[in-house]
Amino acid sequence: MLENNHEDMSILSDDAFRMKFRDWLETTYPDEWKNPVVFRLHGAEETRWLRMLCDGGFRCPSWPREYGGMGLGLRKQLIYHEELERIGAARNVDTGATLLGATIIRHGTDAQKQKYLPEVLNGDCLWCQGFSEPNAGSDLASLKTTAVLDGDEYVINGTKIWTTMAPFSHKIFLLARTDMNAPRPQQGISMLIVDDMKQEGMTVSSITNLNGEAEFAQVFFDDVRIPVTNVIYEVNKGWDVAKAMLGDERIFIGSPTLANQTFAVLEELISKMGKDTDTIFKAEVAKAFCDLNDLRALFAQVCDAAIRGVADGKTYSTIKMQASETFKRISDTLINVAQEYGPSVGHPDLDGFEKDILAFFLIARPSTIYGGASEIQKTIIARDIFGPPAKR
Amino acid sequence: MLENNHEDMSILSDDAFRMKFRDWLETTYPDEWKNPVVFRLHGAEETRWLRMLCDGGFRCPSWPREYGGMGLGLRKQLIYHEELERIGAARNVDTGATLLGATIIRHGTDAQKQKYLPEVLNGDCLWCQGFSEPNAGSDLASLKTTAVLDGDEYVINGTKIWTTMAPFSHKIFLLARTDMNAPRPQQGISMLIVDDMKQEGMTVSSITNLNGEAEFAQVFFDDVRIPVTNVIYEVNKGWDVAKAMLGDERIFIGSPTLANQTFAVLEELISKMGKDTDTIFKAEVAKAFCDLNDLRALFAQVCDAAIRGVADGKTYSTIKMQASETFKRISDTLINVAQEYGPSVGHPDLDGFEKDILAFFLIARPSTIYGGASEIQKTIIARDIFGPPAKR
Amino acid sequence: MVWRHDNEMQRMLRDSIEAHVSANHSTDRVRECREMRAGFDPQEWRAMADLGWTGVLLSEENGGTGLPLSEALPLAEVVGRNLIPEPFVASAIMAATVLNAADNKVSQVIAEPLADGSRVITLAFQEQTGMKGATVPSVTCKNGKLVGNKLFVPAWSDITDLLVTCILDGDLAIVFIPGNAEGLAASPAKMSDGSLMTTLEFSGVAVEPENILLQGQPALDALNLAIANGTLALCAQMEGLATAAFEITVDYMKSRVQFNQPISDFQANRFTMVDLNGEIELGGASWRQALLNLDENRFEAARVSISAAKARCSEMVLAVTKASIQYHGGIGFTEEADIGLYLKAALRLSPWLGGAVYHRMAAYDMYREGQVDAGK
Amino acid sequence: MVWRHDNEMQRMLRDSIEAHVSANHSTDRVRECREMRAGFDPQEWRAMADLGWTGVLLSEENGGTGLPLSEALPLAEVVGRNLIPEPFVASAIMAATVLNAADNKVSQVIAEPLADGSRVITLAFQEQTGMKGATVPSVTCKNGKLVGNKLFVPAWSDITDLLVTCILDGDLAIVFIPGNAEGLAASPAKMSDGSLMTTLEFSGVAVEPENILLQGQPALDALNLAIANGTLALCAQMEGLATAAFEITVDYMKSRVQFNQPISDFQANRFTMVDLNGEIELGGASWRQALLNLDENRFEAARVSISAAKARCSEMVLAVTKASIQYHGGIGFTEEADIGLYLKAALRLSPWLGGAVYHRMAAYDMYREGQVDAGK
Repeated sequence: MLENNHEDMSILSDDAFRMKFRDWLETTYPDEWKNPVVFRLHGAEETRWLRMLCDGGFRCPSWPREYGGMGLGLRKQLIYHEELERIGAARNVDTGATLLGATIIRHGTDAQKQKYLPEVLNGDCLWCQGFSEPNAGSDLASLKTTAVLDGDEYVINGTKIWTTMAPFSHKIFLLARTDMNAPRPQQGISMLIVDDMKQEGMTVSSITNLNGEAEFAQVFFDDVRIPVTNVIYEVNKGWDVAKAMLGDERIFIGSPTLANQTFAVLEELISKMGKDTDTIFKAEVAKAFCDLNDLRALFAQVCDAAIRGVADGKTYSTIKMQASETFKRISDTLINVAQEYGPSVGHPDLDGFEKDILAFFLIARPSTIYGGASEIQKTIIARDIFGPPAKR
Repeated sequence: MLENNHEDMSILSDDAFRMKFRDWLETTYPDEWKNPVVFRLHGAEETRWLRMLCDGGFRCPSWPREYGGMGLGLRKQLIYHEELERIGAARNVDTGATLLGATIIRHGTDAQKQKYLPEVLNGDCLWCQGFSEPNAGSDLASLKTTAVLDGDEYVINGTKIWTTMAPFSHKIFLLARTDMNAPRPQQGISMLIVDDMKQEGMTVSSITNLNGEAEFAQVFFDDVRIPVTNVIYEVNKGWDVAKAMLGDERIFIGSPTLANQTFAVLEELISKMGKDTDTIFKAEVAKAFCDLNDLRALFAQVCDAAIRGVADGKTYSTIKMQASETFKRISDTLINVAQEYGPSVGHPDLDGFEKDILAFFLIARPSTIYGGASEIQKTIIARDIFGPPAKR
Repeated sequence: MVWRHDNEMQRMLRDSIEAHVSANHSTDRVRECREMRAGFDPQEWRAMADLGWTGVLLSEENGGTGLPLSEALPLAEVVGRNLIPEPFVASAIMAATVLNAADNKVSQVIAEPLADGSRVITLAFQEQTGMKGATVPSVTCKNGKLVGNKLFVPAWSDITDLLVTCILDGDLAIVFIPGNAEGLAASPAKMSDGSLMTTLEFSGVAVEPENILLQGQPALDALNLAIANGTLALCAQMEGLATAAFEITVDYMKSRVQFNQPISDFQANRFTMVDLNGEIELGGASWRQALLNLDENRFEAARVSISAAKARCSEMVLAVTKASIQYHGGIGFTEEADIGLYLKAALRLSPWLGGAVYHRMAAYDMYREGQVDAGK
Repeated sequence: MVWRHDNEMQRMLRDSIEAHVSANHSTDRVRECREMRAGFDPQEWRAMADLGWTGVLLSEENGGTGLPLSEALPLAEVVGRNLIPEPFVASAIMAATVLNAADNKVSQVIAEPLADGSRVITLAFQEQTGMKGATVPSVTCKNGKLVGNKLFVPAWSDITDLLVTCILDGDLAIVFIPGNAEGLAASPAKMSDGSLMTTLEFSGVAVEPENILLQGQPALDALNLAIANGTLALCAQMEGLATAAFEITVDYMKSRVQFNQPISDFQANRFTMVDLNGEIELGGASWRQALLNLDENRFEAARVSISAAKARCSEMVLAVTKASIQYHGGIGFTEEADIGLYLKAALRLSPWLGGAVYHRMAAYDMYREGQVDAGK
């Protein structure tokens, strides 16, 4: 029932696969979503796109074919992402495939696989992830949401925040405390599924971000009841499951895609402003160019290492931090080079230039906060370099 | 006997004083010491210079006239330093006047004043300061040198390091632990005088620095005996005395003099290299120029505050840190702009350019280490901003 | 910044302002103003006028109090600190400086509604990005008709009138143009802080002879002084803004607990904030030194140090507000958090009257020109 | 850097080198060499030759092993890591690249003493500061006489011979000149690492016809390739140097106790070192990518990425060694501490073959030229 009936592309040569996906994208990818000023697909748009991928046989590149995925190795997954970037595809979060699906495949029961994977594959069901809480951001283990067993149900109370795409999602998986007496904060946490974002006790309160978008939300759980079968893996082992989510694919958060896009806009801007021959501004762009060049080199080499299976936590932390810091820096350069045009809402009043540079700048801000803030990445890397600091 | 018999210059107008000192310097200051490639006067040179000042009535600007000083307020002291900078005077450390003398005046006995002040005034006696130890650098309070009472003598054992000008000094004052059982490390420390750097048990071992100079030394104390009358202020109160040394005059360590000199060399260099019209290098110099401009502005305003008596510890720390970091940054720029000429020993092989830029660069290195490392200054400022961090 | 202090007049002014601001202003009002067409509230402009803000620099003949710039700058600091959206610097500093220089019957007629807050006056002089004082305008006034475009004009609104630089008989001139003049087309663009930056197109706007306020060297001097005063006031405004953002962030960091300690206890965070504090101190020192040079008529030095100050303050205000967002974590990226208002205001102020990259080079170029001149 | 790995050949080479180095090399030797006239030890040069270092790139006809550049670069890393003062990059990489391109009887005669370590060959091509590949030399070869000056020539010594770029019959040429040639005056200047950087003055030095190694396009190609190879090898050397300085500093920080804890426990120190580690990673990634471009004959991309790599590595090696001094505290400023040797070597290597400011702009300029070309 789950099996992928499309061609097995894992056996193609890398180049053949690349050309196949490229051809498909070039004939299929909607023009209106190319080189997006809107950064991410939401809701119905995302569903439409996932279904297109599914119909084309290009859905869920990392999932095994037996679960309906493409069964691609990391190298082909990278090619897949490169081609999406090449066509200028809009990003979509796809939490259902990359996080929930991968976890269910690894840790889920057969029933969970049967129930959840098909609707992720065809795009019918969009998921969001409930990890962060108002007082548990970088320090995730201090989360306070509880799930108390009552018969064959868990009753969830608490709140999650920064839940990306929550306003557009059908289901949520979350971490909640199921053992309040565990000796360490990482213990006694379970990973749970709520099957309906609209079920009784659930409230989703949109949060508007600095760029005026309402992509994330605070989610409130007020005596929300779920069956015990909605625990992923074992009770009180949610922390381990969450850590295991950070597989090879976390490399994609270190991808230079956003930095690439921002640099392309920077080049267009400086040219439209007629400043591309002004040495002093060109020097700023040259710095951004070299930053990007080196980030891309590092990413390519870390990918090689990941494919060889030798990338370690320090390496992933390094590339994540470098990618987000570089994205941020290049967006800073964009604003600096734009001078008086920088703060324009929408786009600057410059003939033939329609990029929203302010949005690039604003959207870059949280890139060093989400997905493990730069401070957290540095802590991880420092531990690798020096060992842990002494307890005092 | 100590009274200054020269004209009382504290009652002159600021401008009159400035012109008086300027005239004296212009007729008196030795050409061979101007705009020094050698940075500081040592030993006999220093004695010669101090005696010249003394004979001219320009010795010890901050000391009260009753002790033979000039009795100048801070504003005139600043003018005094500005004029020295203007003529391109070589620096001299003058520990005897600025640290030992000021301390003796504040805390010394009459006998100590009679004994030590005159020979500092006329330059006969050069002093060095023994605070740092090999394992007590930024963490001065952890010092281990001991002084044990034996009859009416203290017996000193231990070692001091980074003792500036020790190889050229006649006497040393130092901090040593006189109470080994004090509850806090800051307690049980006394400030002591050793009257002869060559006396029995004393060993001075020169340390050559990265620039090839031997200005500082490690000093070893092996059963060095001193009379109990050589304690400054009270026994076990050395920490308080040392802290009190950091009076208004500590503002001079935040002076932009070294940054100024380095910038002048930078401008000469870029012009000699014919790069002063090359925008990309000029941009580096422009950055250094603005850094210096702002440092000078800050220094001037902090001096005003100090004169008004409202400069606090945070302000002194800020100006010290900014001055040393700016000096260092401008010396970095010097090396960058010099390109292939940067690493030349002595001076680059450039027609008519005789500045030792490598020495500027190397000498700038420890400016963020000595006199309270930048890390220490930041800790002080952070405490002012946030309060102390919680004890864990 | 205990170690800096106001003089008597500055302290009086600051106290009166702060009393008014704490009673009448809030970040709620900042948000409301962002939604208004002009990005500020004409009512509040009039209230500020009643307190003497709009006439602070205007000479007594022009209906103002004629205070020197140094006394007026605490106002700019308060404007920055509280994100006050009314166009204080553009109108009460820059336009007022020109009006003072004009010093004739017409300037009094123009100045009066500025002093009483019924109108906003703004100076339209810029025609390209970046700037280093007065440049030769391409806008011309021929046969009594104004033709050409101005860019980046601030403070555009229904109650705004204009002072426009142009070439008249081969000379620089500054002319008065009512905001509703025939032949004037305005294309306002909304900025991150809700204010407008406007492109003005003059296609044969009639210039009455009595509306030619200044011409030749006096016009050039007035324009240069207006830019100098405006740049310094903008620096003061940015220092105020950065200081407030810094304080808000310090408070947040002391309250935000992660890993069982306030994030203000983490040394790396502390040191970064110390560095930013140093930038604020340098920015504050830099514009004050420039002000002193201007006050004491050291014009060459003033030009250099104003550019240096603008470079530092422009960079500093962005550095502080960007770090403030980072230290606020996710909260900092929400529309709801006040700290974002500071970032968006900083984005608007930082490049206005020339950004850091530009002014740093300009400062050094002018310094070198001065040296070369002196060396002749 | 566990996640990077050598191929078989690289590992073999690296192991053999490291065995030799740990047996024969030390910072004591580095100090001794600094006092020597040439800044390196001809004896050791010969020993390195015996191990195949000097001939690593030289073709088999030229008496070498003819390994590709990628296989030779672990050597450059080890040279950097251990501060080996012998002129590996200048001679065994750059001069060897030219000799391989020449590929004729004379080149074999010249290459042989390089391969056996009895002579050092160096390429004299630079005539000004900063560089972006080959430039038209002002040195000329007319009627068999070489006239003009070369600047910043590395590896000068009693056993050094020269490959000199010049204009011959309107074309670029590379000619061989023995170090003891008549009419050749050398003005060597001592550098911070003890090495020499030499100005050469050719006043009518005789050029035998058979010593004209390359002329026209082949000369230009060889020169460009020599500079490209040399720049990449220099990057590898700087990465090695920075990595060693970083590790020494990490060890010191773990052992140095202040305020009752090792200074490696202070978060601000940790984070700064993490940033520097990131710079090393970026530098390492950048030159490896450039090498890949060169290996795969993507010359346009290679030119760009070599400049980017040189910019990053030049800046990185200084940043790392400067911070290393700071974290060593007073010790770091003593002549006695080894860490100073790393700083002084970094000072020498960073600007050689063009510094960061220069190469960053060059990278972007070349990228844009390529884009414009592609756009035609």
